[in-house]
Amino acid sequence: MKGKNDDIGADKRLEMYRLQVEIRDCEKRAYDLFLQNLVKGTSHLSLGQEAIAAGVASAMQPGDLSFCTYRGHAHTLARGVPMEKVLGELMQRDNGLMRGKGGSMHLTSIEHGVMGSYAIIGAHLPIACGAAWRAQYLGKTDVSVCFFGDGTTNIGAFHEALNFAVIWKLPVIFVCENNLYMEYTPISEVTAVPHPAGDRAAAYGLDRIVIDGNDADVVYRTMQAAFTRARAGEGPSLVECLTYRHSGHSRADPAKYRPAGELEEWLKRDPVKIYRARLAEFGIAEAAIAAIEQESRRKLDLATEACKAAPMPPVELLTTDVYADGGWAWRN
Amino acid sequence: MKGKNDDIGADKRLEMYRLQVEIRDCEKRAYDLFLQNLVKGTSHLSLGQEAIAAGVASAMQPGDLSFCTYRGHAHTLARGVPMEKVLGELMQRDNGLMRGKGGSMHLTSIEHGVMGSYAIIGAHLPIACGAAWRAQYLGKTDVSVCFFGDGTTNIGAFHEALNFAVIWKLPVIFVCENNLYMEYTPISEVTAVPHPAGDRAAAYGLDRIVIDGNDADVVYRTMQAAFTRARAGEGPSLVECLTYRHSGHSRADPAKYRPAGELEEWLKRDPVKIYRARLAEFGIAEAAIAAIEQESRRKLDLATEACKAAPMPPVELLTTDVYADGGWAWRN
Amino acid sequence: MAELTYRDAVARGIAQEMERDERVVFLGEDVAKAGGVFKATVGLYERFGPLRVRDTPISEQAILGAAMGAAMTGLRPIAEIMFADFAAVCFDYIANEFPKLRYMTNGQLGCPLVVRTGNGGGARFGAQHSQSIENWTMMIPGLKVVAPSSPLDVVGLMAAAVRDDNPVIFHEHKSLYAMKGEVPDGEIVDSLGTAKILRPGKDATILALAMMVPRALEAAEALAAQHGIDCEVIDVRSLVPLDTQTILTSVVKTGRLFTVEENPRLCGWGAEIASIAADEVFWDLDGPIVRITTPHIPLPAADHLEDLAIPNAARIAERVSRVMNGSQR
Amino acid sequence: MAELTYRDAVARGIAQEMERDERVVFLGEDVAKAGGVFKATVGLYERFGPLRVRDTPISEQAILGAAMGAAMTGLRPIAEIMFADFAAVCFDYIANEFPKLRYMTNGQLGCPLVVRTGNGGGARFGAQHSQSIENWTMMIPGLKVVAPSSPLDVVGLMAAAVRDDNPVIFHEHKSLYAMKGEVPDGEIVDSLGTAKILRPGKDATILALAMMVPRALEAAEALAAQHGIDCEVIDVRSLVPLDTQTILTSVVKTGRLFTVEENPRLCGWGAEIASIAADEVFWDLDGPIVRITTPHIPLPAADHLEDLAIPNAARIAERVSRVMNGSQR
Ligand SMILES: Cc1ncc(C[n+]2csc(CCOP(=O)(O)OP(=O)(O)O)c2C)c(N)n1
Ligand SMILES: Cc1ncc(C[n+]2csc(CCOP(=O)(O)OP(=O)(O)O)c2C)c(N)n1
Ligand SMILES: [Mg+2]
Ligand SMILES: [Mg+2]
Repeated sequence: MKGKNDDIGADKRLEMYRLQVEIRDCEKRAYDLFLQNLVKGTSHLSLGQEAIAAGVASAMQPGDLSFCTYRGHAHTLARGVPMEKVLGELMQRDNGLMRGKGGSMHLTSIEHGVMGSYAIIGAHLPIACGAAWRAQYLGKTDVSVCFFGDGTTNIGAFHEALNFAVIWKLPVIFVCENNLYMEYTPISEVTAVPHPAGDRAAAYGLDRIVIDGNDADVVYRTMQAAFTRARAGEGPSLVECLTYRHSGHSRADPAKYRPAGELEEWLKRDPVKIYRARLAEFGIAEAAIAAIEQESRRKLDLATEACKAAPMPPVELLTTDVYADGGWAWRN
Repeated sequence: MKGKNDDIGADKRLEMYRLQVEIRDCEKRAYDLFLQNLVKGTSHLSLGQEAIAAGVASAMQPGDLSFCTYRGHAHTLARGVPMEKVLGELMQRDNGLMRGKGGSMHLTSIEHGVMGSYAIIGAHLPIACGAAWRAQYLGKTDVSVCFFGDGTTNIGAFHEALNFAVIWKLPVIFVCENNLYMEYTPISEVTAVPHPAGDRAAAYGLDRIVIDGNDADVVYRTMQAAFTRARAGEGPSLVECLTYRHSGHSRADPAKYRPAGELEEWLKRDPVKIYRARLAEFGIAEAAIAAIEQESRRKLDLATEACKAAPMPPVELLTTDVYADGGWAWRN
Repeated sequence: MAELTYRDAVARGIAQEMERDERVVFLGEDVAKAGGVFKATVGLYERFGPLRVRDTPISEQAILGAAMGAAMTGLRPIAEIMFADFAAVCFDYIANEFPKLRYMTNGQLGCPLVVRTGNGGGARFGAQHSQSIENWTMMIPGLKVVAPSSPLDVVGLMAAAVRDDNPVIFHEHKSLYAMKGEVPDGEIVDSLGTAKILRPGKDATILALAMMVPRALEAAEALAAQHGIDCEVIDVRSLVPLDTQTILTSVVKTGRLFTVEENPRLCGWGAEIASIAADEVFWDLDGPIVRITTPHIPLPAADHLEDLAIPNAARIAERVSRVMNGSQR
Repeated sequence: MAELTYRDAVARGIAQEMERDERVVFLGEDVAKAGGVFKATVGLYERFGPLRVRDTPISEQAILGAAMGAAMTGLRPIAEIMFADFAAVCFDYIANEFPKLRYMTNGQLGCPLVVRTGNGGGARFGAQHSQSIENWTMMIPGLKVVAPSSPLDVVGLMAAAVRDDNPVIFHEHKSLYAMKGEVPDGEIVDSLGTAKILRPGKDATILALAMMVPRALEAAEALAAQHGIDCEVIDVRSLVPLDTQTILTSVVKTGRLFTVEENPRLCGWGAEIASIAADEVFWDLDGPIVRITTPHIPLPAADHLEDLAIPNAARIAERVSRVMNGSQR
């Protein structure tokens, strides 16, 4: 595994590192912008969870579809959506992905296969099934990937979607990011089994897959197997990735409910740090690594400036795109 | 097990036989009354599933609570509700359990611990949790029993209720009557696991319990264990009872979707027949058995006559009991 | 020209659209092999096969969610929610997902699908299987909502609904399934957002929907015959888009407005239209606007009680004549 | 007398009732140890302990179902549905279970519980976290529905809701949580079904609810100062029971009715009240009834767009003055 030419290889690794660094940088910037009162509404960061976004996206092919939650910045960026488009939306500017109409919880970029971010817990699991059903029906080979948290496994839609995906053998992969907390409540206090997704896979005839979500290589390899299975018509997978969010649930949350030392323990397992070391282990030059980091900051600064300079969305947008004719008329 | 004084004993067995006979007779009568156009609306019979109702009810104590579905006549009768009250409700007469206001799908008799029959699939599983929570909170020893079908295991509320009951260690017993079909669709065509309840118990940290639902003794013994566990504060149980309905899903259904011979196979395992033989095996005299059967028919005929003679509910009932003041005023 | 039941018209409308467009798929509980619990989709499975006509588990959220995911990505699903009351178990899709997707994504994604429901009372099914839930859907921005009253309208509005690029809630009335009506041969495509004047009249406008339409028409005949009151009866048909032109033109002409609603009283479609009239054509009104509705109660099971609750021709005629004769209530 | 925030008033109201009655229990997501995402229930867990104040999984159906089962059998639960929008994922309980239980069982069972929701917009949360869903609940027979606009009303109506033997939906407004107001010491118990005249006036009646109340009041002052129009502003407070006496008396007095609604336009509480007025006090009306509402659209996230959507004092004043000056629209 430690040779330069293992199954993953240097190029993929550099890509995964780049994604993790860019996501990390962009999320931190989002936090700074919030402190400057430039990010309006709410926002949910994935600091500490970047390996999942990077590992999954790197295993995806163009045409594959992502279904995200409110905590979807990372997955949106990982599919190649420019930072400016994401930050612009967080800042509710006209240059944002949805020109400020959706806001941070609903990032969508169909151009990049990001088929929406959903803010009602669980709703998008059945929706991802539907997209996968379309692929199956039309004989396409794309796969739908649906991200959600540990807390989401306790809502009804989770159960309905899993059963549905299995009986219809749908090409959909359910990725549970188990960061140990719902909002402020530890998942263990409200869940009947230790692994909220993994320990339930058998209830749908699925294999139990519980992995280290802070190691992008592990995520990548697991997802590759799941994609192969999905594309072969063998049906869905449910993957539980163990991870931890470094910040609070949302911008308003100082995360005081955590036991002392817990964050510190997890910071030791920071995915970006882990992966930086991994690159070195595989003999990738420090210069190449540093270049990625510099480039990320450069892109981020440009994006930030562009967002700060961007106008607010025009008021006409208020009533566009309620209906397919582009308008909002509910009467003649 | 075949001695006269096994753990169940003659008295209990006679009681369970009586319940099965009465339920069988009453359900058949309901069907006759429907053919005479005297049962209005819909009705869902439990012909073939009587052993579950009898076995569960016989293991219950006064004060324990039953939560039923639209297919709830059997469970209502099993708790001691008079046939007249049940048939009267099916006929939507003034002598019915709810004086015709609820109809066959909502049989309720709080006097007998029958805390309602619910017609939206899955809804009553969380409700039963709530009743059990009350018992736990108030330090009472009563247990809530919630009946539902195989098809119900695929709806979200099932999942939420099971998880909820386990984490709060509630004194509730979930009884799944697996009669192999939802309405007209075989459960196997729409469920990811062979045993829709049993194979999911582990997803909630529960034991897998799948039993012969056509043998009242088996049901009774299994339930006794579940009640003991619940009363000891050890939490819920999920019991899957295998059974079969002899008639269609509801009064309108001729059940043509069944493969040839399936019904015949199950008729061989008719719970009433099985149990009649069981009584004989345990040396109970034919005369005692026949007396139960005669008494059941006598009671049924009396009940039927009473229902036929009963008036329709008075029109004033239309607007009573919407609100707790007895009326329906939504304005002053 | 053939005489069709409302029930058969459902299957005919769906078949017409499935024939035309491979992207149209249909899913729901017991809808395929069994042809639906109301037998409104008999034959579709045999004709279009198991890939296009699919039985589902009892998972309403999965049904609507899957329909949405398929609609977003290129199919044109029709989903059945068996009894309209069950819309409550999957209401998140109806209220929060379908209708907001296009807006939230600034037009990147749309949700062209149809949800069929067995709506309404009259079958003695009791409080949880008899509701008229038109207002549950009308109140949500981003949906379209129709409720046909005849076999012909079922076919034509179904076609229009399937072809529409928006989520359309299609309320079929359970108690109309057996109703018969003439339906011409060949392709039929109606348009959403159009009310129909079924009986022209000059004294008062009566608006009705679904099962209330035949009752309003019957009442209008009685009012003409017994009271000399000439009512214009309009089948609203489409709640969103709402054909306010046809409706308000009629109200301006007659000066009087009545609504006949099966839904419980508060916040129904009648309240919306009455409010529009009280705002926009106030000066043309010659007297109070009166809503004739089911009282604001759950529905009882017993037949005579249910019949008492839901407006019928006699009650409509009685109310209209009393109001028109100037007694206020 | 203490100055309290609306947020603190929630905790105070609940605490008052928990103190009084052991049967009162409280459950919801993150409500106990964390004191709620809106911090409206801070301190209850510490004060009443883990058996009475309970954190739940993300299982809204289980939350409301459990509340119902407990209510039916003797407790008086208060359940939180964090954002009102999430009522859609547990709407079966709100629409089909709570409100029909008593009726279907012919009075054998009741459902005395309170569901608190964080309702309304203004926080830039976007389409799925900002809705005003009063009409989702008002339209269902068997529920009671309140929506307080001040800290004092929060305490008093919470007490009334908990003591009521019916299911009560208690809509708290997210954007009012930080609002301060005087609340007397000691027990406070208000009554459901009572509107409050907050500003007497003779020219027109303006009805408002929750966050629209301060805005309507501000508009009324502007209308008086700038246009000499003297508006009576009524805080509706309780949608069910509806205080039609207070409302209609005012309309009869002023002859003009305006509603100010945060909900999207169709089938809101304003439509219901406008329809009642157009029926029952038609002859007392001196002009059109006008509803000032959020347009019939999902809510946008961007702050200036959201502000444009939801009625504010300027828009209310502008609309009322134009209508009162006879320009119809
Ligand atoms: C139906 C519903 N209930 C509650 C919420 C409020 N809420 C938003 S995020 C969240 C916690 C989700 O936890 P988890 O699934 O673990 O995801 P994480 O935020 O940890 O990524 C909750 C309860 C919601 N958005 N939707
Ligand atoms: C939410 C909901 N969806 C659908 C229905 C219609 N329905 C009534 S009974 C039934 C089948 C239930 O199957 P199962 O749980 O196996 O119970 P059984 O009738 O076999 O006893 C269905 C789909 C319903 N009542 N509620
Ligand atoms: Mg989490
Ligand atoms: Mg079954």
